[in-house]
Amino acid sequence: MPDLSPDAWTAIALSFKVAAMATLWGVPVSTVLALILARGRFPGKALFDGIIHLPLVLPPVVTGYALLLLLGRKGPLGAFLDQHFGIVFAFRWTGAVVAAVVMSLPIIVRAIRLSIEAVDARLEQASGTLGAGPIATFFLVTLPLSLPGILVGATLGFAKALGEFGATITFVSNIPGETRTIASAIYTASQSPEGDAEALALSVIAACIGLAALVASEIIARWFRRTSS
Amino acid sequence: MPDLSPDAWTAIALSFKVAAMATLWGVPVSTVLALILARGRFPGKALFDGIIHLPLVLPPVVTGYALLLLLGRKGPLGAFLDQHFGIVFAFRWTGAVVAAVVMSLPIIVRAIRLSIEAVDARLEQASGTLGAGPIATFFLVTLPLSLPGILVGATLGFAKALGEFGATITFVSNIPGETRTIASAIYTASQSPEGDAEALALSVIAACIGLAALVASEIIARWFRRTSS
Amino acid sequence: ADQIRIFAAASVAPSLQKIADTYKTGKDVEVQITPAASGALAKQIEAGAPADVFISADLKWMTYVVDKGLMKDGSTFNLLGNSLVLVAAKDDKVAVDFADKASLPAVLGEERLAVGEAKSVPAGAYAEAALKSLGLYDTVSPRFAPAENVRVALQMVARGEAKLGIVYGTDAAAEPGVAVVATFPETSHEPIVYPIGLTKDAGQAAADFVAYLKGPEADAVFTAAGFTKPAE
Amino acid sequence: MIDVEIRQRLGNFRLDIGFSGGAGVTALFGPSGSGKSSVIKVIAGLTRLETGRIVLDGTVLADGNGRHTPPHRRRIGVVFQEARLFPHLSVRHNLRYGRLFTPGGERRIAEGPVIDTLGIGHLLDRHPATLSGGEQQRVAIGRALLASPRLLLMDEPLASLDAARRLEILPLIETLRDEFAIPIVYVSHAVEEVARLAGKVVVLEAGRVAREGSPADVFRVAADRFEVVSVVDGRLGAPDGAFQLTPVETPAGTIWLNGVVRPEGRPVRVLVHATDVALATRRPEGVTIRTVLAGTVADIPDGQGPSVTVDVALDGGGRLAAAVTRAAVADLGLTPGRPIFALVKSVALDERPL
Amino acid sequence: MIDVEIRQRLGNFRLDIGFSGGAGVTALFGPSGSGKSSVIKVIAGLTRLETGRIVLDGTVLADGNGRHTPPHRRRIGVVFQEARLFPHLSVRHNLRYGRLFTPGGERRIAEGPVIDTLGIGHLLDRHPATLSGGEQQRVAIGRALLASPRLLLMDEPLASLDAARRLEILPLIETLRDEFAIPIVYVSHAVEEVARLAGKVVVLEAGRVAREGSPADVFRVAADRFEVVSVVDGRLGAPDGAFQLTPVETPAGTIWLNGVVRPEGRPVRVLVHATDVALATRRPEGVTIRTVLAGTVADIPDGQGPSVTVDVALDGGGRLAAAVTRAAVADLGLTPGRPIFALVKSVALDERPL
Ligand SMILES: Nc1ncnc2c1ncn2[C@@H]1O[C@H](COP(=O)(O)OP(=O)(O)OP(=O)(O)O)[C@@H](O)[C@H]1O
Ligand SMILES: Nc1ncnc2c1ncn2[C@@H]1O[C@H](COP(=O)(O)OP(=O)(O)OP(=O)(O)O)[C@@H](O)[C@H]1O
Ligand code: MOO
Ligand SMILES: [Mg+2]
Ligand SMILES: [Mg+2]
Repeated sequence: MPDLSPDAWTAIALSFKVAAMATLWGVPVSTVLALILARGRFPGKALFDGIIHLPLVLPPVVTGYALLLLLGRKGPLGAFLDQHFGIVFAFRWTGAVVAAVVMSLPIIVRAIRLSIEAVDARLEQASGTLGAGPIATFFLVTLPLSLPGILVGATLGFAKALGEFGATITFVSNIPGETRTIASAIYTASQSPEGDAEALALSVIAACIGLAALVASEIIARWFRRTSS
Repeated sequence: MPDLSPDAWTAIALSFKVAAMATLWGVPVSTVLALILARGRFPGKALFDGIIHLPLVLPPVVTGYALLLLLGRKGPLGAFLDQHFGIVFAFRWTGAVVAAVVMSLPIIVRAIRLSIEAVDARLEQASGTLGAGPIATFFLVTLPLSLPGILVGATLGFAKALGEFGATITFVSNIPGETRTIASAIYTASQSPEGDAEALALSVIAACIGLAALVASEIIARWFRRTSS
Repeated sequence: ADQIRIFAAASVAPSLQKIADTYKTGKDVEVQITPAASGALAKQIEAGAPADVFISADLKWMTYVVDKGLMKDGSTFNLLGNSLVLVAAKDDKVAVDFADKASLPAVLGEERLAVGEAKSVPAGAYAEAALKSLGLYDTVSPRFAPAENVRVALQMVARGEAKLGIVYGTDAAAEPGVAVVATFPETSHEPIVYPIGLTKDAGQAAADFVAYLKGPEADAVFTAAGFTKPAE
Repeated sequence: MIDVEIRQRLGNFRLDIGFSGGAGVTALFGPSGSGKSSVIKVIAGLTRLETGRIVLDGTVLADGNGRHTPPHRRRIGVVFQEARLFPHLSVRHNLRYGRLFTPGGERRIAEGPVIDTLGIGHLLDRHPATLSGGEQQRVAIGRALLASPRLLLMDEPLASLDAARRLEILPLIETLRDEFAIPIVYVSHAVEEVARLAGKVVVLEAGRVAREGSPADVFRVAADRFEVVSVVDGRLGAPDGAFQLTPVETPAGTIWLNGVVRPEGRPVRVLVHATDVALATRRPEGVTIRTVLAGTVADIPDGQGPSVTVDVALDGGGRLAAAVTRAAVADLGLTPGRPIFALVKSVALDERPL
Repeated sequence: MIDVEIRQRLGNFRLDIGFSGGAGVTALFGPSGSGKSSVIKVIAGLTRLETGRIVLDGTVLADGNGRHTPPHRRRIGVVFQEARLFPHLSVRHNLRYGRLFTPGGERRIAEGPVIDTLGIGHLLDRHPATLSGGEQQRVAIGRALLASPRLLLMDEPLASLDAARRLEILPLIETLRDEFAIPIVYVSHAVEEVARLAGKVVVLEAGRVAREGSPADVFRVAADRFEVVSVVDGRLGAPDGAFQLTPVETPAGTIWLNGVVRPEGRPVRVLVHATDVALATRRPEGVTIRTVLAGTVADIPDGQGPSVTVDVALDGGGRLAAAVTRAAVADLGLTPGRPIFALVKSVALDERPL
């Protein structure tokens, strides 16, 4: 292990927490959105789909600004959440989670939607004839059979949350211990020539965490494939 | 249409070109990588998979910096390509394409891989018994049946190429007419107090292009689903 | 413990951190430095960010927050100055004379000139102004390679991707891979200043720290990093 | 009671069908592509009805005007032509799937006997992907049954099974029909199965009902002589324990069933393939054929082919079809009205009467 | 010539099988789950052989030691138990798929006749998803044939088809076997199909070869009396045009075939179900049964059940199995060595001889 500053370790721990939470929130939300997009038919669906994809199309900084304007303490939604639920995202690590979720949403939603659409509709029909309603069928048939996509979505979401920088630093800034993730720490370190080593070390650590997540997801996927064949 | 500077129009046109080329290159490359990852068994596969995912895990600037070190004119690969093939990426729009491809690779590869893994292996077996070798089977069975994933990959790749900023500006700079894409233009505009209007206008345009790409992909997907059922 | 929350332009942050580390010892205060682009910090302060002190890398973002009424009246002043220099890779023995209008284009040739992106990187804006006043802008701007931050511009030069670069004196001093080829005349651009100010949230601890930044201990650190005294 | 009336387009194919089925088994019979599976799908609610109506026990499940009870509210079990097992669930969980959604009081069918009869007890922990074709089909049958449906739709459920296995499963279907009183719509290409199980046969051709009626009526006029089957009513006599035969007494004579069937006195139906019947002008002797029924020739249809299906009116009522060559008709000088003996190879009869 | 030797584990199931098939059809017969499809997969190269060897026409395709010709180099056509059509291709392109990879000189089987016989001409522009079960199966048969394989593996190809359709397709398989000389390994549960097509039958039980031999030998001892079939050799006589019958002359007597079959003098095999044979102690008269063969009782196995399969040695050679009741055996006092007449309902014979 390279000799990292305590600050850097804090950033690693924070990144881990943010990425884990972003995955935990991002996956269920994305699953619901993917289901709506895969199966729903309603006016404005294309627009809805487009909005989900926006964070991919726009530079992250813009998404970060949009979040700051909307969810900042003075933003319309931010003020509402603060007053009625006491939820504050601005300049908190929870805001970094929100940024990561929003940024990874298009990727996760697409992966899960792809898997949902690949589920053989005839199995869902069979479920119906056995008395299962749409919701039961979703949880007992569609969802388990979409597991490959959900797993891919989770992996991509986790990885993206580790690497997300532009939207995060713009939305919740780069406050040590609160919102300075690995990505922001790399940026901070790279501001001075003496920081190059630390930036490299942090990059390597981020890569290792990402690789570990990837390997874990492959193991789960293999295990899943084995039990179902 | 908002009253945009000619520079902005140039950036839009360039972004379009870069995104189109990135999709055109990214999709086949990703398809090959996805196939290798889905079907191949070789030592170091996890590492290989991990490297493809790196651009997601690392902040974009780091990826851009790595590209600069590797593919810059003085970089080992960049120098080689320059000397033997006369291919130069540094400060060229082609470099922006490379940055976009590299950044979107993990997303596209995962989408396509998901679809390839969802192809019923029994159909590939049937193809074999009809005399088709692995390559013919891939092109005649696996690939067409993976079309949903390829389409999703192409859409995500195109969208990501529109929004990619950090790696691009770091690798190939932000030269008007050559490497200044919409994303760079939006970013730069947003960094000056007077630039908000232009940033917003450009964002809207980027969003519209993204939405159009999305709608186009949905139409293709629907058409494809119809012919195969 | 009192907490002093400083939103600082990224380029100032490393020196600031060193000063804060010294300042803290023996005192019951915490100094929290949040580095980012000046523009992002300004908008975050506007959005209610937890900041006591704002150090901007240029005047316009300080003006922005002052105009929005976010700063304590009369608390802002220019803390630091900087010089603008032309750099080349360390081993690249070149010489440029700004007095000779043909000199810079000749040295540059078909190569690239790394600069900060004028709109987003203050060093880029100064470079643009300086070249204009020297009458060189129209000839060399087509060869610009605008970078998103000065560190990247420096790397482009150090790695030989760009022949020359225009950066701050502080950056040139810190990067061993480059050497200063020429320094832009102070008259060729607006004075380079780093304004500092206290936000409306700031307490006495923050004010004390800002006062300390003007003192000799801080000055030693800033000078070592290559910062100059600000023009008034 | 199920009332079916379907007018529907599927691409170029038009379905225009109406029939009703009572308690017991209603068989859908017809060549490949005649629309049998399509009818099943409409009844189950998997295809939306365009025009017509589906009425089950007096409840309208679908009409052409927007009424459409979703499949999961119909409680209609389906055994699909392809097994359609859930690949992510073990055989056990596939079998128990329907139970989850069956109200407690309606769970009438017990797991043990069904699993035993289907011979799938050793497969419970396996996943569908590793099962053989016939094993999958058997699990699919079990899955549908264990949901205790109000109506059961079976689309060629026994097609991929061997004869022995089929003979084991048929009684299970009979049990559902008789003991549990579940009405069944049964698609099959096998005349024996249909004749044995069904109270009513609906023959489809190119999306329309070509013929409809009791198996006896429908199969007496089947185009293919192998499909002609007669049904003879009788009453069980006292079994002959030594030789393991059981007599069925009919006014026209005794039919001998293979095996011991009880109880004595029970009314039964006996299936006779026309191709298993020979005709004789006098009572034969010294022949292994034990079942001889007396009657008169009722009808000899004209025809061109080598064989002809002679319609015999049995003494005391009932009809029996006999497939014989036209050459033999000429040889024996058979004409309507002539008394005749029908020889039935008893060993070709089925052991389990309806 | 195909030589098969397979020792393989599939989960708990053990396959330990050896057989060889010559020209013509080799039938794999056996109950559900006995390993038929698994054997097909190993021969096709879709499952890697663990131990044993697969030799086709003298070429070793696989042995347990790493030799494994990949499926696409084997040129072995497969009709799978499930149709496995390519969902993204029209029926036409499914059918033509194999042609792409068949060397020009090897494209021996013409499209037109195959499409006509299978009755799929009207489906060519459709996609598989909209086809009925039987339609899919027919397209799958066509797809495999049109690749002009060196060996054809068929896994219950006719299971989901109606009797009429089946009778139309069987001659196509016979043509492949006879005119194109393609050896075929044929899995089926239908005794008639197997008996009619196969030169050799391999009966599998629980992963092992239980019996093996000609259909005549194998089915003479089948466990289920409905599966017992005898094969009698003879020579075609002059057809009786008026009654559309054709005599087959055998030393033991004349067998009458339904329909006109030519040319006169051709040697043929006739299939006789044991359940279609009755025995008489004297030549019967006044009966519609026209085929009477003379012989002696060769063997009467002991048994417990109601019926018994009596082995009759036909005069002039050949064997014939007759399923009769034990009661009738006692009544007529049948004992080995006793001369006997076998009555065969000619109408139950198949029109198309082997
Ligand atoms: N979407 C469709 N477009 C065109 N034709 C269709 C469509 N769906 C079904 N058909 C046709 O309708 C006919 C009836 O199909 P169905 O599956 O009901 O037949 P089936 O009687 O079950 O036949 P099988 O015994 O072969 O399973 C078939 O000829 C089929 O090709
Ligand atoms: N991977 C596996 N794990 C465990 N058992 C297996 C596996 N694959 C096959 N089997 C078992 O091997 C046996 C033979 O299967 P196979 O598909 O060859 O049967 P089959 O003779 O074709 O039967 P059917 O007539 O029902 O299609 C079955 O009992 C099946 O459950
Ligand atoms: O914008 Mo990304 O592809 O989620 O790094
Ligand atoms: Mg069907
Ligand atoms: Mg099988």
